[in-house]
Amino acid sequence: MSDAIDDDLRFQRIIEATLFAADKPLTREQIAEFLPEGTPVQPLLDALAESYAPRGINLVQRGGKWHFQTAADLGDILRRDEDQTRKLSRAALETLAIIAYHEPVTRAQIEEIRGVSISKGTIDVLMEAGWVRPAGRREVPGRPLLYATTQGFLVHFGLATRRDLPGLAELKAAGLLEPIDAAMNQLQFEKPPETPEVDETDTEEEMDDEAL
Amino acid sequence: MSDAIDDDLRFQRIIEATLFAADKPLTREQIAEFLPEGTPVQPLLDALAESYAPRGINLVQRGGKWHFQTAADLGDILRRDEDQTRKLSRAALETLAIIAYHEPVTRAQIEEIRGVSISKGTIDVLMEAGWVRPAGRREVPGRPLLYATTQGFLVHFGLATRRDLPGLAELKAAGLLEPIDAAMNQLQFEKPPETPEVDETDTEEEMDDEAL
Amino acid sequence: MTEIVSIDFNGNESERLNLDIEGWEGPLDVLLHLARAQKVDLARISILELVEQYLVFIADAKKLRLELAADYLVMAAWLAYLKSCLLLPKEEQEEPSAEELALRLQLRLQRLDAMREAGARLMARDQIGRDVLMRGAPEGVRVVKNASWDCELYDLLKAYGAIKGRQVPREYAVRRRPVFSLEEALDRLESMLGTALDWTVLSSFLPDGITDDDFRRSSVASSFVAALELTRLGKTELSQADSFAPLFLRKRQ
Repeated sequence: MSDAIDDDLRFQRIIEATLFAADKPLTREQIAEFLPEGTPVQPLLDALAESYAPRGINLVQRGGKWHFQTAADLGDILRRDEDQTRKLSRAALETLAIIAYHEPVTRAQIEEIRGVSISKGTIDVLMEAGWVRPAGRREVPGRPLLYATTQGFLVHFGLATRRDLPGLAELKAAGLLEPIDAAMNQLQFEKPPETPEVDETDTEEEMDDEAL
Repeated sequence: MSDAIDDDLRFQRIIEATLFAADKPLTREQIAEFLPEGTPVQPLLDALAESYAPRGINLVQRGGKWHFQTAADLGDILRRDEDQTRKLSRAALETLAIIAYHEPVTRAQIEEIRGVSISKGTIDVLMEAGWVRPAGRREVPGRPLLYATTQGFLVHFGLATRRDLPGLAELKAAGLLEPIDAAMNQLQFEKPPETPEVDETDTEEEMDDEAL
Repeated sequence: MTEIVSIDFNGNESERLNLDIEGWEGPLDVLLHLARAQKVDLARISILELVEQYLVFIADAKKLRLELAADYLVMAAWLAYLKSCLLLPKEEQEEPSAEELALRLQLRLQRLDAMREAGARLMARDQIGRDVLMRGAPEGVRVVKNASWDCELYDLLKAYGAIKGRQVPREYAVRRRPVFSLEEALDRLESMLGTALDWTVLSSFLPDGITDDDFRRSSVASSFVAALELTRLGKTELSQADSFAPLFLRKRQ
């Protein structure tokens, strides 16, 4: 008798681990594949569902498939943010890197280093993320705005100071300097630098790759 | 009294739901944001971890962050694909071990221990895996970049803190983590150290196992 | 070169070691392997025996006409030196003593061994994705506002590396450094040799009134090469009493 209870516990453990790690709901048959042949799965699932019922995680069955989900009554507390793990667009990432390494820089300087023009939206995204700030103006004709990184940037990237950024030689040693060929291939997907200062018209391509 | 118990259960439900739904490990502070202000989170986490310990899913702490994972003893049953984890080259594995046990270290120190120079890709591979990060610079001539392990490293290898590195205490006690010059000086303390080799091998921040 | 080399260390068939030269990670790796073959605690290995084994390894590899990387040969030379020092009576040894050098080598081997062991133990742990699995399909929760961008330092560095890597090669204007060309040196030497009859020190052929250090270095180098060239052509003779002694030059008699 106590052996049977031991077995039940062991099988329940396997079932909960399986469902936890699965990337989609599983049918009873799929679950059975992780258990010794002939194990009656249904009673185990029922018992497991019952034991999880009062908890913050529930085991539920929908359309013949089983999965774990957070308890429905906690939904409000756990309200999730749809665009929570947005990736930075390549344009934004490169712009951020250039600002970090060359700050303070003007937009024209960034474009010169990148070799591609950047849209206004790109810097806006970085400012919104709290990583880049305007840092005065350069005293040359036109008095262009300068950009620099923020304290939040250092915190996010775990840097004590900007001087902690690896230098070119170190990037090279770490294998991070891409050879020109590979990089050129990528570059072909981007627009060639157009006549500068046409803010309004160069936005589409840069803007749409920041969404997931 | 029974109110307090109710509260504890309610908070535990929230914590388990939060950690369950989270797509990466969370710090105590991040968890606290889902609870009423001033709720003592640590005892709740400890109780929850204890209640999950015998189950197929465990609540664990790695480098100050918490997450759920499947129980290690079920690994054989749950393992699906033959070789999901990339195999590290011997050079990369040794480099990782040296960084983990000596951190923070410079590239030169790694090469000194291994007796060969590190090829370009080695540290890159470890950084890409998310196990190694640049960790400031050593304030000696040339200001070489330092490398250290990440929280992701602790997660991957199931270490609560760096102190849990296998054999760390014995290696330390045996002096095997000390630079050779220091060890030589100790071994020959009957002979006064004539050329006082100034080894700037700092050990201050090596046990820094706080989360990033 | 994937050839497997079979080397017999102890003249004993059962102790045969198969060595694949390409598989080694440098001389220290070979030494550690040999040291472990002594089957004692690394703290008690016989360095003399180890040196002997390494030298045999190198000699055999050479016999098999394998190309050995320079660092293997450098290590061999150093070990041969260490061996001769170890065999000397203690009072004749120079500082640092042979014992000290041997001890250093031993400590290095212990450290490498410790890290190799540590790496193995690390890999033996329950690893995420292999032994332990994370949640397969997390719903995701709202965590912290500033974590809304998924961007690591690594991404940033890689981006900068990519920018730098693809930059179109620019035209470089190299600042001309003060140089005394080989042609000038040849001309100067040849013309001056006509007047100098006997051995003359090479430095006296240098251009007059040099103030710039770079230019002096360049002049010395060019004049030296010019002297070699003229000697090769049979126009001059060179003489030097000792290493680093002044170099003398004269017209071939």
